[in-house]
Amino acid sequence: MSHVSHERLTADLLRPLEQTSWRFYLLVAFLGSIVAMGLGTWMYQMYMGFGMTGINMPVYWAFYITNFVFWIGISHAGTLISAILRLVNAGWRRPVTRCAEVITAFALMIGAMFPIIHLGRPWLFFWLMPYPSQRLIWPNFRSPLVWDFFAISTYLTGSLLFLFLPMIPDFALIRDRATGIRRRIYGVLALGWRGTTKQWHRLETAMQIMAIAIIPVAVSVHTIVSFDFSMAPVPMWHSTMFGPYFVAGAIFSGIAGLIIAMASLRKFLHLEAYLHPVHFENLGKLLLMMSMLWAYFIFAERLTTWFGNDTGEMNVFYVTQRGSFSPLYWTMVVCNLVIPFTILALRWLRTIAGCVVASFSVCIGMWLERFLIVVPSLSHKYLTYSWGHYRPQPVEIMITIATFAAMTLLYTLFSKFVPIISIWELKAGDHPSAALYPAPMHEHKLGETHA
Amino acid sequence: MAHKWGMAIDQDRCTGCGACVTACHAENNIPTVGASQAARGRAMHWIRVERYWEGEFPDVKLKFRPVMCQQCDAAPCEPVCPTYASHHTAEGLNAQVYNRCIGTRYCANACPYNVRFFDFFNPEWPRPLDAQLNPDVSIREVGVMEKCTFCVQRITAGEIQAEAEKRGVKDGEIQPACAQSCSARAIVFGDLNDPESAVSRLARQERGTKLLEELGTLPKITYLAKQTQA
Amino acid sequence: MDRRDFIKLTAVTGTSAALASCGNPEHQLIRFVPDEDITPGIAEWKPSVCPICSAGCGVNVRVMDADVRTVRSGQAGVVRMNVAKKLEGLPTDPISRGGLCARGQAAIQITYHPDRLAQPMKRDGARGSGSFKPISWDEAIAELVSKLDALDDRKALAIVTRPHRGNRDALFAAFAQRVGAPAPIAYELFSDDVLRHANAASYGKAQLPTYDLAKARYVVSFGADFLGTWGSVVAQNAAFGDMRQARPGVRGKLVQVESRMTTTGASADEWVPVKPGTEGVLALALAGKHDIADAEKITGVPAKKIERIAKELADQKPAVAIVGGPALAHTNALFTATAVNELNKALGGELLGFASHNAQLSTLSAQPFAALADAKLLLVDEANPVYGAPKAWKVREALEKIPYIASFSRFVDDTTAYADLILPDHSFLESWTDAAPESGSLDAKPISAGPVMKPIHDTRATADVLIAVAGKLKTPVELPWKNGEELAKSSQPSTVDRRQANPAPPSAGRQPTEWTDPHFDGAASDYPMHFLPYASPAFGDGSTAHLPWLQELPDPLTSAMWSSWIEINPKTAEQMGIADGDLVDVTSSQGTLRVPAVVFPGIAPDIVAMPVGQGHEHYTRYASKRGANAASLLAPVTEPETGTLAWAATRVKIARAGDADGSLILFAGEKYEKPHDHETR
Amino acid sequence: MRWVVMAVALLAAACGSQGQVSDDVFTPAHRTIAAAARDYFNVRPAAQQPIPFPHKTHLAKGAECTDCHETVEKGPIAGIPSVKTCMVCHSQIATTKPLIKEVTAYSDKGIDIPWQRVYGFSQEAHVRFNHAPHIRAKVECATCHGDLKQMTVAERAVDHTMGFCVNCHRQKNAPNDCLTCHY
Repeated sequence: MSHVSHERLTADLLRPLEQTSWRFYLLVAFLGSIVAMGLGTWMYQMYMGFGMTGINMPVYWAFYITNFVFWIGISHAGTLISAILRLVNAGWRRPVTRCAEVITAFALMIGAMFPIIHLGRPWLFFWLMPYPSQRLIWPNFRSPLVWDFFAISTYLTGSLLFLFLPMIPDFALIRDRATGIRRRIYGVLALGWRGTTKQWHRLETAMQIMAIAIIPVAVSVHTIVSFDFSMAPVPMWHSTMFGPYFVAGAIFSGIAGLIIAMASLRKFLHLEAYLHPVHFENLGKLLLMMSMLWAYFIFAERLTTWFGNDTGEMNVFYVTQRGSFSPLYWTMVVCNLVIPFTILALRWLRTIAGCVVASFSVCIGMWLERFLIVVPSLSHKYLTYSWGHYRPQPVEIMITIATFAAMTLLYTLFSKFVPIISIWELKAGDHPSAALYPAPMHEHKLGETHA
Repeated sequence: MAHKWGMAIDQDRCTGCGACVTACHAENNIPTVGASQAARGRAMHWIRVERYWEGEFPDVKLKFRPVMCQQCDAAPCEPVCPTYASHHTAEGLNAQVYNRCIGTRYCANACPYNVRFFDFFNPEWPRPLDAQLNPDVSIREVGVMEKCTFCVQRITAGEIQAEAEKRGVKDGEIQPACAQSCSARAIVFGDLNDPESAVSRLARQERGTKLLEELGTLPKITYLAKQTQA
Repeated sequence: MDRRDFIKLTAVTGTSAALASCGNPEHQLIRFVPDEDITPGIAEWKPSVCPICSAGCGVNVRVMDADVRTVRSGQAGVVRMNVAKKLEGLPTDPISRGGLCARGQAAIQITYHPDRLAQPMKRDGARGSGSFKPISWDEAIAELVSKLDALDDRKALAIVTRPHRGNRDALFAAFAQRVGAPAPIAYELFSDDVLRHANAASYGKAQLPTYDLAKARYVVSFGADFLGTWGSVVAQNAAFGDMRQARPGVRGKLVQVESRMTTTGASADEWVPVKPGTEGVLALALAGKHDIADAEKITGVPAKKIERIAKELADQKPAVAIVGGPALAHTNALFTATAVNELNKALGGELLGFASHNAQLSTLSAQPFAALADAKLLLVDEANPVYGAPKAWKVREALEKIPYIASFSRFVDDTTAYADLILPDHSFLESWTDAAPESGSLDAKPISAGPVMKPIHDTRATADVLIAVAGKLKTPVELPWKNGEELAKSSQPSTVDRRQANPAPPSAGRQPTEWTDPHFDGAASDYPMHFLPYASPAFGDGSTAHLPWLQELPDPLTSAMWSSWIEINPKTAEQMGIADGDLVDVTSSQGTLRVPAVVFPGIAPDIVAMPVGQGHEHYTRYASKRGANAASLLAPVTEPETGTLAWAATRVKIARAGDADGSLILFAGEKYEKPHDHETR
Repeated sequence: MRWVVMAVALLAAACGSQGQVSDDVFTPAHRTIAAAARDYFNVRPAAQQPIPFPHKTHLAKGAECTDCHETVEKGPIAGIPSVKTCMVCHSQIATTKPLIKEVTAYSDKGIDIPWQRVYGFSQEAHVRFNHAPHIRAKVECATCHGDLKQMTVAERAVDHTMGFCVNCHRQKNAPNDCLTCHY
């Protein structure tokens, strides 16, 4: 069975760092301008007034909060998945983990922007942080929004660490190959890595700890995000299942995001030799499982609402099920269940292309799901006289688009400056530190071409 | 003894005339947002007179219900505010502190009564309309949440006056603009801690109900149901 | 005015009005020394009189200091002055008893209206264009005087006013009389003169009655929206509240008989829809003076119901019947009014009385504005006939022909737009004012009040202007009063019985209690629907449409703001495929209006109703060219004997004209409290 | 990171060309970016008085604060005296002094002296301060306004921060709820 030599491996994976094509600059320029437009739009919104959005009485949360939940959801791709895969030591994870963890870091940063963008007075956002002032006022620790603040900052720190640790040996590798300023920068990042056994030990231990620590954090983060809704006595919000429902949804959309990211890496960075159909197939199976889990949750939610027949909740139920929101609702069902299920349940469709199609559909579906959680409930609260409706306005749409551009931009830049696949982990099999691993059941060897 | 300001609204007296709405605008510097904003669901009425149709022609009935901030004792808007801009005072009012508000609008989502209003733009008064503005009430700027305050400026003024005269506040001495303006006397305001106050007596009537009582928000406004008579 | 017309910084907000040197122009303007003693931040309360309707509520004005832009000797600056801040009912006033309606409270915006005329104006554009240029008071008065002197025959001087405004009526009547002009034409769209005539016949009092509702156990109201727009609303609301809940164990019952549900109908215990114009028959039937079976045929009210109500009326004394509004806007109005008076007599009528107030009747003529045809000079005061009179009366055309028109209006409205000269009046808060309440309370007395604040513009009290003009004529004429203060204080009641001006006493010949069919304009075949215009709760006859608070005040029944609309029965709407907001063409013999529809459960399938108040050509930035004018559809049908306009006697046809265009702005989201109750599960 | 975003936002906003809000309209919006930034960072230039009013001199001559700031006991606002108040005395006293001549000139023109406020809260602070109760509570003027006996032109001797108010309210156990001042 064929085997990629370490030299070729290193060369392949460092190629993006060492040579730059005009396409790269073009892409960065394009994405950069969109992101710039997004920032400009936000400033315009601050300048003219929050009324530039489509927000109104009583729909006080809409696009921005939808995006917030969506991106925090996407962020669960990485850390959680890679952490789990690390702990169960699934060998096929190795080329996957880093792409995943990067998604987490960036998606979190973008998601965390939205609570600020959606503020009426963003320039005072720092009042969410506890800091001593002569006013002797602290944030209201009873408020889920303050919980969000802590949860997200913790998760961000954690996932950045979790991302950074396994990069150290690779930084060292680049350092050793590079010269001049690059050498110095990567030198700093490599934190004086020499690859001594002691250092390997420390690294592995640290990663084990982080892997274990990050999972409860990840779970708690999206649970707390769900608390933003379930803590308010709003019909169809005030639900005990929102925690697990949101976490499941997060992982669901997370995996979808990961698949899309990996596919594009594979294509644009020519990593066919490292990201194999089997990776997509495995992730596809995960996605299928999550899709069914999601379906279970939405079914449970809808059934209990309908059975409970509470007037307030039924108003929202009807408006989503067959009222003005029903087109969006059924699109969501199709995107989140029908399409991914049919594609992923059939082996002959569970190809890379198939997985990507399914993933795109899931991303759309999950965005809609968040929108359908936020808006219909707010526009149809208890007193029917005060019902309202919501139409997104250009500023919101522009800023939403910009965040997707931002994600792609950050990802592009990252893969430009850091090997997007962990070189040393691929080599790990033959690495001195391999002893540290329990023997994997079926280690899928590099270069093996899978049917 | 600390006051506990409360209100009773007699739906059997209310004729839906809307005097209270205008009175509130006049007293509390509530801006008129104009047709284009009103069309986008941004008209500000701290108090609104809800009307609900019942039945079909010719057996039609109609119900009026003035709704403003219910000044709940277990207010959903309070715990969710990250900055304490919305909080409970010693006298049981749901305070909305504009200068502390950063505009998360979470309070408005949590409020089951939809009585909280957001300043989507800076308000504008073509001169000299601004000469009418009440100097005892803040002019709220863009990005903050606002709502019925039970005319806290009148409450404060009344309490300061009473204190200056070294006496307690008399029942009926303090009246929010809506109660004052109501010619049918459908709105009665007073101290719920004083069992003999007009509002306490009304609140004890068997016609009395609380709006969305089942949500356990413990509103301080009692609605006296419209009586029916064949 | 869309707020996005302005570029505004909101990245960080809050003007430091309190702080100097914050770049706020407030501080670049010079400050004039105030002419009055000011205690900043302390409120004073001063009495005044509400000018909005003829009810004449006494109001309590909160006066406090504020900075006001002004110009002194050509220099722009600010001056701190004591200004009105809020209007409340005057607790000691027998009518308002401390309460005040929405329109009354919004009246304060008249004073501070951004489009209020700040000085005399002279026309500098085409008539009706509404373009004027400022001139000085001396020029203005001189010009009017010269025009008056130029008249070879004073009979060619016409005066158009609004009736029932206390001494202001006396002022214009006296002016007309002393300069030898015909008596002023006092016109209002929603006139109660039929009732005054009927009362003159039934009670010898040509006056609106005062109902002691607080004592009533049973009230039947025929068309009168006495809790919303008809009569002394504030007083009637107060009395109604007491009738309902002020007496332990006793709760008065209200039965509302009308064709379209009003706020009064909404507050009633029983709502009885009738065929338009047949209220009188029902009244007679209830009085036992008309065969009930026949009454059922005519009115469409089930005989059983009539019997029951008649019985309840007999049992639950004291009871009273009220009539007004659309019930008295038909060709058989005098019959209806008299019939209800008969019913009241049958009921004992101890709850019906008349305030100590002399009768006044408006012009009686099937064509009140006929006189304008040969007028050479016209004075207009607080009347807006171009807006409020049926097209067929050709007021607009008449105005175009009159060589010279002077108006005392504070705003450029539809009629004032035709004026050559505008002599803007003070606002009621800036001048002496008075009222002679005709009804509402038996202890109502004529009241007057002085100015509560100094004028903020270069305006003048119309009384002073008229007195000055009269004195400056070639052959000076003296009015009974030296100035506006004397006029307001003058005890001589506002009782110009204009019947001698235009004699047409209610004919005693025909027995007015005989049932006569109402006549409608437009054949039922071409115009299948009854058209029911009604006084808007916010704008009345349209005179307060320029006040932003009232424009944004949700209509009590439809929750509409900033809009005009037509109300259609749900079944009819369904048949025609009309939903809320869809555009509808409403066509009468007089023309067509395109208005958004409101599907309205409280109206009969063969009736459409439309509020009067919007649709002004000119009426400040808030009301100009907004919505449609219901009055423009009215046919010139009048009650034959009193000559008052039968404004509910027009038939129309309606057709769906298009999808919603956003011109209907509703505050409410839903009509029903439990919209899904009909869901079967 | 968020700080950076904010800084960028403010900067960019500050660079943007700034149309003035029409002066025919009263609005709490800042008229200029600069004003907005000053308010945000609580920068308050010291008041520049048209005439160096010598509090010292007047107090030395035995005048009381309340002689000129006469409404302070009655109501919420102490009030900057109108030139009328000055003329009560200075129509006779020291009429020949150059500064008094300036004052007289203002009075003759019927124009008030454009005093600039030394104290006062920004609109965004939403403070509803009432002097009278504080006077009744025997709070010395100097507690909040410094010892004017030592000042000619009044300067902001005491910074009226919320901390300053709250501390005093705590010590005197006066009401400390937000609604005491903010509504």
